[in-house]
Amino acid sequence: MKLYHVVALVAGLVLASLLPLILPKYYTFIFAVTMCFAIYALGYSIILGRTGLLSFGHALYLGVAAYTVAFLMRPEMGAFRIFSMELLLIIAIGTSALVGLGVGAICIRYTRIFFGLINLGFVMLWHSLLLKLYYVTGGTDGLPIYIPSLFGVTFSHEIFRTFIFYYYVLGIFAITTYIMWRIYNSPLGLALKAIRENSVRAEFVGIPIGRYRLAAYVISAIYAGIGGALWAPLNGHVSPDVSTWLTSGDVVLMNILGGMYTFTGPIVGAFIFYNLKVQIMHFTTYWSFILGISAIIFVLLFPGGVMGWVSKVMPKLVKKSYRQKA
Amino acid sequence: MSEKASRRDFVKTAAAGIVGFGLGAGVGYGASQMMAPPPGVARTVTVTQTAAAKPPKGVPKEPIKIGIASWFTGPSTMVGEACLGGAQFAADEINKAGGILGRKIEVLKRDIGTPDVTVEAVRRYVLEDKVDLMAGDTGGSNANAIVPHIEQLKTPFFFQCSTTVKEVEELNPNPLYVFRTGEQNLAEPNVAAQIIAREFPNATKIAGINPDYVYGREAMMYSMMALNKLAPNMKSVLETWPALNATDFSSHITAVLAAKPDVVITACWGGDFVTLAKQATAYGLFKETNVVSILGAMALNSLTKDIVPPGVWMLHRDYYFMAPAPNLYPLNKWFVTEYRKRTNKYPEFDVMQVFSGIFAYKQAIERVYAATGSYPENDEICRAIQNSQVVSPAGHRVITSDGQFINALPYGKTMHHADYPIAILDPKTVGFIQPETVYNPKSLPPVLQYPLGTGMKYSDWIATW
Amino acid sequence: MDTSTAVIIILNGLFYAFSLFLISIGLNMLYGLMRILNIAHGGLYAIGAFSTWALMNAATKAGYPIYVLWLCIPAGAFVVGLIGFFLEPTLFRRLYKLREEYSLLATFGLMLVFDDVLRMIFGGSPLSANQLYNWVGVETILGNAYPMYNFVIYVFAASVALGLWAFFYRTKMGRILRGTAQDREMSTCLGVNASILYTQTFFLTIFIVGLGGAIYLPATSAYSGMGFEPIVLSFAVMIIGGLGSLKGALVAASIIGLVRAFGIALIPELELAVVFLILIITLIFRPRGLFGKKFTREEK
Amino acid sequence: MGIQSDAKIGEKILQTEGLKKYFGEVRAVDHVDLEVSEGEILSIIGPNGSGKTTLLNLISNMIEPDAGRIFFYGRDVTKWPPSRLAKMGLVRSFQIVNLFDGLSVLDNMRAAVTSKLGRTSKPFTSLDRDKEVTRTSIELLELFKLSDKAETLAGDVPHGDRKVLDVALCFALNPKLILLDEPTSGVSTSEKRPVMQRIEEAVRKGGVTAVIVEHDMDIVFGYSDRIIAMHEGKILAEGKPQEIRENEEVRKVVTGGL
Repeated sequence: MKLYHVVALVAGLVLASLLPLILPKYYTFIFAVTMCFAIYALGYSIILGRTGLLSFGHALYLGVAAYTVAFLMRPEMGAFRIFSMELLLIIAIGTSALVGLGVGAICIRYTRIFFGLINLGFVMLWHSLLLKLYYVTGGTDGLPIYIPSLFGVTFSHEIFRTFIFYYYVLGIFAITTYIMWRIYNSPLGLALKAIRENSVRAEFVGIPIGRYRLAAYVISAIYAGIGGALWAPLNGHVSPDVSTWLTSGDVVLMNILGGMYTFTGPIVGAFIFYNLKVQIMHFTTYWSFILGISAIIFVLLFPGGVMGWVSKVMPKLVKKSYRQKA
Repeated sequence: MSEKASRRDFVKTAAAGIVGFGLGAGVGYGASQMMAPPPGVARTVTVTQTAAAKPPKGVPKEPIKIGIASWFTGPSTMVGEACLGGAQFAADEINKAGGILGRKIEVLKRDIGTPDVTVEAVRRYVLEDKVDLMAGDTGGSNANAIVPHIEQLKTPFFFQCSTTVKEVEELNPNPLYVFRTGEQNLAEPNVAAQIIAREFPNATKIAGINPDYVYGREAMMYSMMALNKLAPNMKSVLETWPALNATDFSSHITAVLAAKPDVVITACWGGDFVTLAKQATAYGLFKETNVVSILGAMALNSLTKDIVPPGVWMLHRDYYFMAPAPNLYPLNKWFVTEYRKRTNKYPEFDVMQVFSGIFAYKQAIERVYAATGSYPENDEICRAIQNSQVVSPAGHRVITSDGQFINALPYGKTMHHADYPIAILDPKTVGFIQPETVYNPKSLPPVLQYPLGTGMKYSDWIATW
Repeated sequence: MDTSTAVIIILNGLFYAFSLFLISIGLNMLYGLMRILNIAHGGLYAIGAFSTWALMNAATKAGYPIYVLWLCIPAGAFVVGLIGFFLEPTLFRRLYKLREEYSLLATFGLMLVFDDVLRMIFGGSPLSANQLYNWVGVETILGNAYPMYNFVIYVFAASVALGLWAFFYRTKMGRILRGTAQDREMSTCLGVNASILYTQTFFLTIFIVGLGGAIYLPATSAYSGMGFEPIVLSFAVMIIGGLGSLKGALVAASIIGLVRAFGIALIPELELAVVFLILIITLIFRPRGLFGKKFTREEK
Repeated sequence: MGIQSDAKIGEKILQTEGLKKYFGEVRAVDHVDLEVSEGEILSIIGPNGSGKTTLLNLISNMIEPDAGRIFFYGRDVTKWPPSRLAKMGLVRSFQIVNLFDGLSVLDNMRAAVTSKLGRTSKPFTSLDRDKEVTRTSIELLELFKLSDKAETLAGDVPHGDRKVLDVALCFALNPKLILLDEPTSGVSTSEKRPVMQRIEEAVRKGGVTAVIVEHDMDIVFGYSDRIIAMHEGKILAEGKPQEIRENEEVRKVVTGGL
């Protein structure tokens, strides 16, 4: 990590921790939610931006984690009800990792469109299960999510949503971001890039592409899980439509918008995407129109995404690697 | 029409309504309520006088914000538009009359979708837009999701017809901020059962085509539960569950036809009912058997003659634009005419419900202000709405202590009439199911409670029939 | 269940299947030729339905005779073609060069745009124009009433299938298309002008899907968001049937349609889930689909 | 096969048994029995479509054979995935340059080196801090005269250098046996010899065995210890450069009037 990275990081953290004091309550809440999606998007970028696999079903892991949390909080759990956020987080990570391992093991045998569509298949299967298993999942109702305790302390719903949980999420966001940074700059990170650039050659220089793709997949699943587990109590409710192929499209858009070949891209993308959504939905119901237009514009004009476009070195690299190899 | 005229009309028709509804709507409840003056109207008049003068003191200057949370995208958009239409209509009328204690009303709309999206929409209304009240038809799933949050956010929400048995009995048994201007979803299956029992005494085989989510499933479940009591000889032979917003019902229809039922119950609504009805006509469902539509009426303005044949039994929740009969109940006549002027549509029950909900809100504020002389907080307003009454185009409404607007439920058999582009209910068949046979007694004011036992689960209550 | 019902159920299954076939065959060709998974296909299907509704509505208001309404169907498809006429040079031609993720995303965006634009124009309420549906009328088949209009659709879909078969196996362009679907380099080997080929295929596919939307309108209804479910199921069809396989698309569509129809009749509980189960199982045991070709190392 | 034969194979670094690959009617490789002994430079020549490249593809398991087996140091590696072969020391270069175009030349090299050192699976250690990897990569780039382009993207460097890099990647894996598919094709005539010299140097120094498919006969006769001439998927002739040069058949079908 170079000096300006450190400076930027510290400055960012300080600014972020000041936000709740200056922002109106609602926006503290919004930013907390945004960070959850940022974690989700960052995790997704390792499978899309790094390994070059487009999954159209990662909302599956968001849903798995969110429902895990909801399920553990159900009154039906009786004595086993869990309200400790830390514990919930760990269990949610566990479940999403397990599901990721199982589903991933099947999915990584494919690339390109097939990879995207088999993921789509899984997320839709999960979705229709959520709808059908009414007594476990609450069907279309979904499940309510109660206020968890943070390090054993329970807060009122207002303090929780519009103040304290923001810092909790911020902390986890910082940690997960740092971990991902390490991964990106590790030999594994390079190997994954190599696989993205040329899987055949990667295999011929001795990189077992299958195992590494699976690794990347599971990592992304875990990040999605963390995002989902944090988002659930913020929103206070979870319903089957967290996990559809359409919601899976959102995270792809976040990555493209921000720039999927840059590290900060997905995070920036998540911030732009979600806040744009919140603002636009404020004055028009034609949100998906604007979303669609911007998707097209970005694909055609800024394939590098915001960050790819902003940074000086990247655009070349990005331009190189998004073109279809003849 | 000019401001003055409209105001006078509204007052006159409303006043006339009190006489009218007795004959026309015939909502059955105690004479005590009959005697009570129609507060809505009385207040309208007083405001009319004060409106011109300076606004009363202690009243905030800024307008009252009403947030409509319903579908403005997707196949159910018509529902959101109906709710918005009703709110806009009420707002315009009230603003013309000088607003609520001089506060003008401003209507916001926000799209909802799935439960979690809806929760967010509601929270945003309160936290960011600082709305004073919310209203909207959200569907059962969303209602179940947001009800706890509404109580947390301490802002009144007027549901139209979205409140499931689960919500009433488990999620929010003692609501303060939640109001149900329409009846609880549990009422309709019950009504359907009563209609079937009454109109098809000889039927034995019942089938269902219901949307595959909590509402559809509850609808079928409680219909059969009630039927088992009213007509034990009737059995459910086949229950099909098309997905919500399905486009192709042919397989479901065929399956049902194969079961040769005497009566088919369907709770499909909105666009679903339109598609279903069209395909049902083609597959001869309406010819082969009798259809009872629990919620098809929601798509009122889409039910053209080529889609809905004569002879389909339809429930209209708590309001049908021809019942209470406009000629007998001028308020309704005025309501329908005005609404058609505004939108060129016939008012669906959602329109009427939002409309009357807002008037109940207005009236509560004015009553508290008149009593205390200070502008009421949300909780005071809500308490004032509970156990009050309001005059609505559908007749006189009693509001229970748990925020339920008590209605008689109109139903009838469709017919085609030259004057109407849509299939209407045959006046000769229109009837009302009385509240005391519809609601969970717990939600009825004492005079209507039957049996007198309270705190009884709906299913238990049916079991007592 | 008795045979007569079974027959009706099979017919219904096909009714549903053909709509998927008409969409997925276009997806299949586009992907086979230019490696674009055109999600916006669902939107084009919707546009076909809506524009046909608008035309029929106008025609009925103007009191034109019934055969004019029949003309509305190809006219509706023509509108879709017109839209393609503007989109192909402005958007799709640029996508050919991009990687799949990007083209996929662009078409996804386009799908969202289509859906909202339709809502802006036609509003949210479902629109139905069933003059033709009623005109064709109802006959009894083995004692059950059945809408004859469905047979119009069967005939139409069958003729499309036949036409495409002739096109694929009897014309040069068709052979090239099949070839390229199997092996991208082939088109260049045969020294065909790719861009012209692309444009022609593009129009062919969107015209088919437009016709699909148009011809199904009288039997169903047009409403905002109608494009999403069929497009997802068409993905399933495309994968199950195998890329670049006409037969595959037809068979897979029929499987899904029939499984669904019988599922509803026999086990009403399961409906959508089964489709995706079939998709996943197919991909696990036969990645290339029923009639697709084997992957090369590059594709793995 | 019996024990003795196993032992016999041991002396050979690579051996194929009845290797066969048909593409429809085309007999690309038709029951080829090939033996490569340690430390030699073996060239495979033949007209286009004689199955040279297919043979390499089969040995490196780029494609699966219809029949036949491949032994590497006496072990049956017919079904081994390329990554495992690479770890074992059987590596190849590609006729059509095959690089990580989006990565810098250095990163191309580092990818190979980390893989060689078995460190690619390390998720948290910093690659830049790994001195060994960087040093080795730089050294290799210097050996192949690419160090000045280390920072540019592999996709942007001139074709000659790309070809060299392609070969260099193989040496980064310090292989036992290296299969070079037309290492000098597309390299400017002036560059050809330097490239081959680097390869020969590497082979002689590092005790590597090389199997080279090449069209340029000067190169072939200049650098090979042994030559195999292929025709229609079969081995036509085999021997020292001199013998091959004088072989009538070969002259007819392969080298032309040389």
